[in-house]
Amino acid sequence: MTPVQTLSAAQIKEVIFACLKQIAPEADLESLSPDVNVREALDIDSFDYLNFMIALDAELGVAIPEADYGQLATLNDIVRYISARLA
Amino acid sequence: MNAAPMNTTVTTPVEREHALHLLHQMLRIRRFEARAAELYGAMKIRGFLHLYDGEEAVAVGVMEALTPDDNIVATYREHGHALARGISAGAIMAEMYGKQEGCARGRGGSMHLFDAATRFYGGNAIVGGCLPLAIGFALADKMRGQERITCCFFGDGAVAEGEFHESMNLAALWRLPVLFLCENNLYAMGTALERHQSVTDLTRKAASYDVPAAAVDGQDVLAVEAAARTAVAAVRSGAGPYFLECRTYRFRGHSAFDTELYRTKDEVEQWKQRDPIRLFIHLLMDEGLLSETDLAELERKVADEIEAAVAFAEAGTWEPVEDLERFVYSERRSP
Amino acid sequence: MPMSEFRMPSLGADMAAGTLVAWKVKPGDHVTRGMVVAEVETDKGIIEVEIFEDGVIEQLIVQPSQKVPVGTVLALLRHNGAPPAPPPPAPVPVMTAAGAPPAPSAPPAPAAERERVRVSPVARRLAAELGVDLSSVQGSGPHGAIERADVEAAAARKAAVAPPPSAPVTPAREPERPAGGDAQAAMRRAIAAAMARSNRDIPHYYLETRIDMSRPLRWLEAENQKRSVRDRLLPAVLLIKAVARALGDVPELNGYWIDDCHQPQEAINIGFAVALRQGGLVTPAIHHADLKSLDELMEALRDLITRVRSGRLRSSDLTDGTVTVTNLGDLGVEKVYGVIYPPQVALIGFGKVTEQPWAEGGMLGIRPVLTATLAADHRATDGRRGAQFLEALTRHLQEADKL
Amino acid sequence: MSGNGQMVPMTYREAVREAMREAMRKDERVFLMGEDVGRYGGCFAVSKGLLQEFGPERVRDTPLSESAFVGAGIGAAMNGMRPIVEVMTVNFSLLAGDQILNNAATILHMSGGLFNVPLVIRMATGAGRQVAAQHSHSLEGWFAHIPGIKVITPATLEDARGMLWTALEDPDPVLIFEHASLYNMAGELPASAGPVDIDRARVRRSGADVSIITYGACLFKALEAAETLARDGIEADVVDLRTLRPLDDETFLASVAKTHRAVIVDEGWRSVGISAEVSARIMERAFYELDAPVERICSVEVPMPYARHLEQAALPQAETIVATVQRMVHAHV
Repeated sequence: MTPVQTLSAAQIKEVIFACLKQIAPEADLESLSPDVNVREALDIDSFDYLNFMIALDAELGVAIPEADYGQLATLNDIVRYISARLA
Repeated sequence: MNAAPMNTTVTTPVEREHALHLLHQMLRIRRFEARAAELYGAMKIRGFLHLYDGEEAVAVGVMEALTPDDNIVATYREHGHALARGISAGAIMAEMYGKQEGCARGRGGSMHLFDAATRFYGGNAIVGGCLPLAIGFALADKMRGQERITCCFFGDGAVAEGEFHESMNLAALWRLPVLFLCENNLYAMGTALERHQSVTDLTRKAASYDVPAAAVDGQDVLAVEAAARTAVAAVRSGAGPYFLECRTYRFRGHSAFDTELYRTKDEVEQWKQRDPIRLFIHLLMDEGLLSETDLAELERKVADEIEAAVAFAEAGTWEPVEDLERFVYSERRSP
Repeated sequence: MPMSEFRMPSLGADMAAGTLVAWKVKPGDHVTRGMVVAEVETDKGIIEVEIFEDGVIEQLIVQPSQKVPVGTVLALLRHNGAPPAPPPPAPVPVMTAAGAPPAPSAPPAPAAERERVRVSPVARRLAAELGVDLSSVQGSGPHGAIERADVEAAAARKAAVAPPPSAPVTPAREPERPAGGDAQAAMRRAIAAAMARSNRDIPHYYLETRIDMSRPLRWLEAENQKRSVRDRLLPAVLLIKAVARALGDVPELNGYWIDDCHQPQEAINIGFAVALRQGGLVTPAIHHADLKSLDELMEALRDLITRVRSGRLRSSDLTDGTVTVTNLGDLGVEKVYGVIYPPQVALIGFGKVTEQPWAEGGMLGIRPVLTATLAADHRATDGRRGAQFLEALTRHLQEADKL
Repeated sequence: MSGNGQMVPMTYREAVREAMREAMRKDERVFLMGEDVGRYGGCFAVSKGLLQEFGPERVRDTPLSESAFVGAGIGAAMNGMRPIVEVMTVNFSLLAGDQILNNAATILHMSGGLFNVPLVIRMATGAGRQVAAQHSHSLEGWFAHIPGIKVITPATLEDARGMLWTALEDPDPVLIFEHASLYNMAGELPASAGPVDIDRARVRRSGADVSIITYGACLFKALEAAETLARDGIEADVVDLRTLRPLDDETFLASVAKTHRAVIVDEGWRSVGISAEVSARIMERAFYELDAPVERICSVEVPMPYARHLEQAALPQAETIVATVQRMVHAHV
């Protein structure tokens, strides 16, 4: 869990996809629009979502507090949030 | 053949107010027990249920002679003692329902009523087992110079236990303030007195320990009260223990499940002629101390109280199972 | 003869037959009680099937892809110490998944009696931790038992010859099971059968109550702030524990109605409805939910959902539920009127927590509110008990810190 | 009490006596009651001299009525006193079994928490003095079966001196089992020795190869065995349970986690005894720590015989402990 210093948005997105793939292996992530609500689009329930958060923490060392869940609706939101946290 | 009922007649003069109080107390017990029997049949109450019908005059008469500061140690047939001592009918009924509003949180049931405010120390269901406890209560009081005495109820069956003899000896030896109150209802469960005692005059047991003793007609509440006052005064004077035998009879079986093969219906009927409540009502009416209206009023009051007790028990709650292991050991440190 | 038959188990009230997917053992293998020996496809998905005796597999009678009725002998088991038996008579006729003729069963391999390797408990644990293969270790204990020192010595030898370990790799995911259309259709049929039976036989009554969730959620939020992401608790865990507690208060709702008889159960095993991505749902049981802490419940939930998703449920997961909880709040519905899963006698449904006007003490405020519903079997209980249950549920939720 | 660390020579008997003397001086509610505790000075001379100091009210000779005076202790405790009841030996305590089990252990729970029983019962236990089958048994494991009472077994001078006061302060009934063979044991205690806890087991000797779990007089056999084993290079951890109910699992489980082998030494009979309980808890909570089966060394299951050679053969011995441990540890040390 080494904190990654410099990571491009594309790299972050790749990590997010890897994490999502663990949770929803059947999902077609490439066709996921960056501006739709990820939970709704992929049918992710609260348990999956927690697993997603755990995976992000494990991969990137970013522990997202529950209070910030609201800022993480779309793929773009998540990338933006993580970039800010890694910066 | 069982000892014939004693035929003493009541001669003690009695104040009307006090008489009505005694009657009220006996009626409360009778009504409570009738309701308990009914609720047992309806499976609201479970476990063992030992009813006190027929013996009411004993508990009521004896309690009159005691002060609120005295200690009571009773047996498993103790609803009457608890009621006469002042534990609320609701707390007793709730206990029998097993509800946490009961006087022992539903942990003890019918046989194990406890109450700190009235110094009521059970509800002890091992025959004879309560006698050593009473010795200890009296010993502590004596060592600390307390005025109070300890009244220990037990039945004729307990007289056969070693603990009775050990306790009589110890109390006499140490001159402890104990009133040994023997409720002789002629049966140890189903074994008649003459089948379990070589000497059936139980007051003679006391003689070998040099303990003063007396017997009284347990169906006559005034006689019981008078005898108990004499006994209590003797104990309180510091002379040591006293043995009082109240000769009585239980109208119902030993417990709820009793086919009563050991006694005849005739015998029960014969004793019912000496129902302590009926005898007392007749006496009071003859003396002009009680009218039909008074009686109806008392009975209404009692009925209301017992129904309220049942309602209280019904509305009670179950102690959470998470509390099961509470009070195996104390939760507080003693000072 | 100390030989016993291992049969197709009944894994639910609605299971009539199962398809053997794979054997986890082969003839000659030693098995012990509780070991998973086969995978069976049922209408509800693939289930790992345990064996309930110790012994040696004598013969595998049913082959993979065969569908057989419940009760069919799948394998023969020889008890430890018994001599190998002569081959049994021809196996029972079986159905096949696709109506094809039964695959010829392979002749049973001669079961070689293998000496059981004795390994002390700590040695076994250590071997797993240090990655030591026990079959390569020579035991020095009584009867050749492998002890801790033997494992440590083997690990030291291994370290001396092996290159430095590379970074730990995440274990590969279980290969995906094809969720074929057949399986889905079968599950649908199974659900259809159970639910139709429920609606036909069970006189349901429904009660609902609104629960002010501000206290429990506040508590949970504060609790989660203290925790790492990995240890966070989900609100579902509070709901499950509160249900378990309330069932403790009203035990009549926890149990079965079987043969015209109400059979309350002592163990509180909460069947938790888990939807499958490919459609359908299963309700694996969280055993003894009342006795588990919130952390243990979270762990149990994690384990169950993971195994549901990877198709690795055990038979006891599906058959032991004494009541069902369904939580559809994630999907935005406000109230759930459930259909009881027979022979259970109650189902508790939770909707979404929504902000709602809430009047209390003459004041109107906005509170997060959850609607809990109870569907209960009127043969087993009456509305009064049901109401007491919902009341207890509300009370336990308000005391989330004590859950 | 002088606060310095000066050491005072003392026997176990004197340590118990000092503890009682101090308790009676400190708290007027404390009194001693039992058979021959006064004029005779105690069957084992433990209470010798206390009658002279405290008088017959507080050092009470009782008749041979175990049930009555144990029951009286319960009643007195419920009514504000802090009695110490001495039962001459554990075999005689059976005559008071009704009072201990049906009253002392039940009243708090049965009364829904209304009445507690702050009573201490002391009794001698154990064999080794050729007093045969009605005076020699170790029944503390029986009593440890009963919820509602506490069972403590002081083995050392420090515990003999210090456990009594803590037991008296406990709100619930505490049974103290003093092994009769320890009364003459001499040693030294700091002049300032005072109360000790009755909650925790204690590691009396530290070692990494095997846990010897024991209590009471067997502690010294275990320590002797440990010295012998050390000469072979086997280091034993010796755990003194001290309290048999409630058992302090953590201490012996931690020891087993360290050594991976456990032997339980218990003078009670083997079947259904305290050693079986300890073993079961190790199985339940430290199974994956074990490198060998748990072993028990207990008394042979016979009524204790009179003849010395038979009595000794019936009891756990240091040599048995040594041989058992050597077999368990064998090649790995």
